Amino acid sequence: MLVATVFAIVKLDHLMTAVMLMGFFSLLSSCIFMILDAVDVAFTEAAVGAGASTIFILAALAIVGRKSKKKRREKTILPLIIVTCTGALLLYATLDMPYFGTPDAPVHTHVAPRYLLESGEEVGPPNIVTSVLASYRGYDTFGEAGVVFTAFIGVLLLLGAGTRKSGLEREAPPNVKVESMRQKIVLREVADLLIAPVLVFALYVQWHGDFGPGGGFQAGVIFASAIILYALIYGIVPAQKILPPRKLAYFPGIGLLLYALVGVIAMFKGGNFLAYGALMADPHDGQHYGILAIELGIGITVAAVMINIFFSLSERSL
Amino acid sequence: MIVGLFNYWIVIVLMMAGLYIVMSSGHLVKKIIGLNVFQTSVFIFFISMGAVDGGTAPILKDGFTVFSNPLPHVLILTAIVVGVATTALGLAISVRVFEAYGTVEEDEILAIDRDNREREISVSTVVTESSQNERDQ
Amino acid sequence: MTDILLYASLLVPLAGGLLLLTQKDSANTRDVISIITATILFLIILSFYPTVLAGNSPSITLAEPIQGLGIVFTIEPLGLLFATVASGLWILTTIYAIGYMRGANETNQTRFFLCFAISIAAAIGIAFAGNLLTLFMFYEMLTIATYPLVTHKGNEAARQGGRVYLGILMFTSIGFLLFAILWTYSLTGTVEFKPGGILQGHASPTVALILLTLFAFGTGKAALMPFHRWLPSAMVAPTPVSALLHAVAVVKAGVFTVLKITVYVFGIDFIADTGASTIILWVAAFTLTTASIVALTKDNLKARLAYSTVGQLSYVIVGAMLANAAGIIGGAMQIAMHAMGKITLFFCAGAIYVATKKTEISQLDGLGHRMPFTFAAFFVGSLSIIGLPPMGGAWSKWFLLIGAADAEQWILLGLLLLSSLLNVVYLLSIVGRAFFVPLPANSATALPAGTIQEAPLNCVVPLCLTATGCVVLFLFGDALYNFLQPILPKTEP
Amino acid sequence: MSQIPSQLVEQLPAIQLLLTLLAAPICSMFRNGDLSWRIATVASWASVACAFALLHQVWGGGSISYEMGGWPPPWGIEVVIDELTAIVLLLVTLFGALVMTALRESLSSIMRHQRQSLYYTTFLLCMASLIGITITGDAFNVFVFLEISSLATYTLIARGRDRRALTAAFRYLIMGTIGATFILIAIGFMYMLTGTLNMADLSERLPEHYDNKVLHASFAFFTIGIALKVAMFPLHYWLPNAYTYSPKATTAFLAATATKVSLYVMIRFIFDVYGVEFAFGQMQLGTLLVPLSIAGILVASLTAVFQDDAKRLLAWSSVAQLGYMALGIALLNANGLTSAVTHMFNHAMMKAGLFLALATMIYRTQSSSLASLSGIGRTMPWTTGAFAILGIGLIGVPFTAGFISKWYLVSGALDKDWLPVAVLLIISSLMAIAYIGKMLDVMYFKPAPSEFAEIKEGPKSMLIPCWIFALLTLYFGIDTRLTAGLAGRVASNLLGAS
Repeated sequence: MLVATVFAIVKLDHLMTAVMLMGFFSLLSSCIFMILDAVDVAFTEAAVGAGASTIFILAALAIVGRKSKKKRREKTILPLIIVTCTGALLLYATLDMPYFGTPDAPVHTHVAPRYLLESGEEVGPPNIVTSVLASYRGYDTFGEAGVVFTAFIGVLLLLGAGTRKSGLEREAPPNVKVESMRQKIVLREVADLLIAPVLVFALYVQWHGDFGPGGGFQAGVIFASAIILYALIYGIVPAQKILPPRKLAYFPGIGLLLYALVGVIAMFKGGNFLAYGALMADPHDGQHYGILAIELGIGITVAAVMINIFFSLSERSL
Repeated sequence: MIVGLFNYWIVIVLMMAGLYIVMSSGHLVKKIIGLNVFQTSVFIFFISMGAVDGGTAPILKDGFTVFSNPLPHVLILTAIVVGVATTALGLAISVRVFEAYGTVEEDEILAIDRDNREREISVSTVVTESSQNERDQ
Repeated sequence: MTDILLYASLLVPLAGGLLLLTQKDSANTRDVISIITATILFLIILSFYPTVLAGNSPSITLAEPIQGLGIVFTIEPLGLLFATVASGLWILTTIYAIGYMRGANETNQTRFFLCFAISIAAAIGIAFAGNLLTLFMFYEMLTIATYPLVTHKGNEAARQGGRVYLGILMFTSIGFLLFAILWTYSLTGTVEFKPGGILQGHASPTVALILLTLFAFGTGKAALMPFHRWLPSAMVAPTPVSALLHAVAVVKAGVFTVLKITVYVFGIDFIADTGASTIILWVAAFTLTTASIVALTKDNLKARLAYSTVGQLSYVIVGAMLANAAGIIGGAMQIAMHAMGKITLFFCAGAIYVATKKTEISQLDGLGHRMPFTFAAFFVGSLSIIGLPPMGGAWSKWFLLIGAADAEQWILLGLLLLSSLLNVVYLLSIVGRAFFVPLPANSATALPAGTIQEAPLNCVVPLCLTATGCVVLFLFGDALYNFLQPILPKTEP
Repeated sequence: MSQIPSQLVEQLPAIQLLLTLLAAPICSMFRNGDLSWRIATVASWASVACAFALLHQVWGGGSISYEMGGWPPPWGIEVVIDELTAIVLLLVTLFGALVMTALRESLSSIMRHQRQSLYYTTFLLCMASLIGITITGDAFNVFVFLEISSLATYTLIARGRDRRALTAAFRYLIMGTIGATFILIAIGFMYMLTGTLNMADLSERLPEHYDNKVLHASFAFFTIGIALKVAMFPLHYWLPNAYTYSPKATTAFLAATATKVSLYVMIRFIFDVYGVEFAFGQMQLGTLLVPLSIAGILVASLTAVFQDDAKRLLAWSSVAQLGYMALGIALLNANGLTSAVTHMFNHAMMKAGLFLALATMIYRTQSSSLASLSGIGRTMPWTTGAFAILGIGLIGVPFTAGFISKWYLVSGALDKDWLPVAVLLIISSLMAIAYIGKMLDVMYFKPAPSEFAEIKEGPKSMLIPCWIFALLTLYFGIDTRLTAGLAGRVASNLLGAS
């Protein structure tokens, strides 16, 4: 099914459908993640891949138009050769791979066992993914927050949400998508019903990351999607009235700083950077609160960034 | 062998399809879609690596002892976010490209640039501040 | 003490140059500084003589840019001779240049003297270089420092000349010289100058042949044909620069490099054994003959002198390539003798230009009576270049001929003699014109016969001094011979 | 050293990164560009000081390991600093800080204040991520920071004045992302075989898999991916446009650091993770790298000679110079590697200086075409003076840093008895004379176009960094303990590790 979807994308010239199919593809892969026991990843992929990415691309498409031109002939041959070579190389590699699902593959025997066996003791949260993400490899996650922040700054620098006066003050000119949706009462009702629970759900995901799947990233994206939904239905201008981009622009920085601050405090307390154990007298408590704090930092950053990017992209089409 | 590696093979097909879209498509946004597909397939590959037969999600609960490997999950969480960040930036750039050129087809852009260069050489004027600067003011 | 002086010898010209910059606005102070710097440098160089005569060769290491390879300075007779020539003539050139530049109203005089000072520093660096790396570094520094001098006038001709100048010198030095140095380094693991050479036992005759050829061609400053073009092109520069190029530093640095490489890298025994010098020997012989013939055809005075230089330089190369005692001594002496002679000639050419604005030989008719000192000096200089006693040039030519005879190169001997004959023709014909052909009657500047109209004193005095120098060198030929003896392997036990 | 609390010294690796990374969000919050600039400048110079302190600690050998989050490797992420790291750190911070100092003046004419502060933020992020890449000892962490730096770089480039900057940035984004994903695949394969991501741990565990096809594929993917990032010929396609259209002083920073850090990653992985024996013995990297890099050197140099835009010319020269470094690595002997590492530093310094000097000129002329730069030697003598020194350095004339690296490189080739390679290198140096000479010729001798006849010397805040670059070029041409001396030790370490 995945394969079919992808080939459809390859063939399709109508971008709108391609995007939809891409979203579908993401959704399918998140199901696969689910089957493969990667609940957190599935969650994120559904929210980010199927949700955020798709919406961004749609917003961009609203600006640049939806048709892709028929490809010329010479452009297909070289890519095909490269792709075939790369594919062959990959196939060659698979021949020596440990079979799928084998428990004694090196992946499962070297580093992972400590996470599985001792993270409950050392870090605390039952969700091992959270432990690894936030504590063992907290530095990676810090970098990841940095990536999001960088993308935000980049988009802001290039498109500049809220830096144009027009965003708030100008009357929204007739926009097909927004207009049509505003008139559809059913949609509106459903949306009204949805937005509040989604926001609440986002908060739940945020705090529940310790125990079940979820955490800052997912929560941030979900929170953002609620706002985006609102913006889609009521139009961007009212949404920006609630969350003025000028103010919103501070939040990614604040989130990142919050994350770093936790690490720095740990340093002042005599530990290494991001060594939450040093935060409090009891390393366990330290880990617990440290993880909570950084998850919050990530949540703030991600949510603010996603909303900002969406505003930036859709503002341009006004 | 076929069963053991089947999963990987599918992933490879997906990956290559994504890569093909990136390289063959002239439409900038479609390139980004391709990039997304390509990356997502790589994610599936990573996750496949971490799966264990009979395992369960790596959440500690009484009664479960076999978990899938959490490390790839963490890596892929990171990678997904990196992916969406790249997508966002790529879109921002293509929107700007559209505003500057009026098109997002690669060959049309190239043609416009070529025209410009020829004109530049013939008139040899100094490049004036671009439209972007005006926008900023 | 010697160490400090050695540092000083490099720093004095640089410091002097910087000092010049501060005195941009006051021409007099600036010129005085130039002269004082030059004199101090000369005295420092002279102070090395007792040490070297006593058989010592002090050495210092400045820095070590490449592991195991430092910037090393060593004083030995050959280098000291070159340094003496360069620094001594610098004083005279400075005095002359002040007169010339003011007389000709040149612009950017401060930059001119600054670059001049840097060039001298580079020349001293070359003279005292203790290994190939150091030598190469200062060699390039000299090229770059002289470039603004060559293009001093800043017009299209200067630019063209400068381009050829820089192009050829950089091309040969990086293309051949650097390559040869690196090759030597990888063959022997060292690039130090050692009496008796370092290549012995490391290179086969073929490799030695290629290497020596690379070295000789790589030293573009030695102006071996076909890489001599830069020298005539550089003639666009003001005359003091020509003097710098031809006598004081640049070409001398070139032949000095070849000589030094022959003696201290290859070792003359090694060259003699392997016959590595065959190609270059004949190229040099060809160059010296051809250049003399070309010189004959040139009407522009400076161009003729330039080709004369090309020819005379090849004498040095021939001396080096003969690879026997008399050849080396002759070559080394030729450096000093030619420097003294050629600088005289250039000073004269400049003086003529400043006084009468004439540049072509055919315009010189009868000027001998109007500028007696200048042309007398020109005559003396010519004799020295030709190699007639009682001028210094006689010694070097004499030793070179002996060297050729020793090596039993009879054809070469013939060529050397032929070339000397040509020298007679192309140099003395100028003097002859000036003294014996009457002034053209229609000359607009015609003045009553017997009126003396010399160039400014600043110009005339140095050229008289250098002319005298030519004679004095003849008297000291023996002393010079003894001084240079230590560089020969035969006296080494 | 003893006065400083030992705790601070221990935390230096983290501080190194945090200085710039934390300054970035702070900067983004100010709408006042000047204030942001001050913060950014202070942060970057503090970062330089930090880099020096780290260099001091590892000087003469030895390495520092810092456990992020307090978890021991391979479970946690380790930060490792040895001499090679320290020199690259110094390169990134020092040249970054210099460019940052000059950046304000350069930007003031083209951007509004608020935009400026965002721009500084991006710049800081780029610097921070490059530092992150350099110091990390974890393979996946490299990927994360590589992405930050890439995103920041795309943004920096896309802000160019010309609209072609946008297409250049987009092309770079596509190529860069493919490259990064390839690297990710390579890391995934390695992880699959060993179950670890820590570099030191990897290098211990990989040898037993040398015959494994997965490792072969991993190596191939890594090589292609990183070669894209390094812009190694023939994957250099994105570089000339990206450098040509990126705004003003930014090019100086990118040219100095981005590709160099990628090259550093390449050295790290090839020598320390995969191992020399595997990379060069089994995978025959040498047979691939040597002809490609030589072809790259020659083709790019030749292309540079025929450019009539100064920025584009220098960009092509960068491709050629990267070829020198790649060749140095491929020579696989002490001299070659020394040359690669030395040239990494030297070229970063010279190219950054050149681009900065060029930016100063463009500041006045608004164009980088050679025609509009003609005669600038007279109107802006100081800037052109610095440019000339740096250009001469790039050719590799003695008394400049360029000479040192070239000496080692040719020695390395001769050590292997590769006479033709040495000859080709010399030929490419001659091409360098041609293209640098061409620019200097125009700058000094062509008459200035009438509209630029009256332009003034560049602003001091740009001029001084230019001259610092120029003087450093001269300094490192004579005293090379910091560059070649250290690189020599690094080279023997890398080779010894095999």
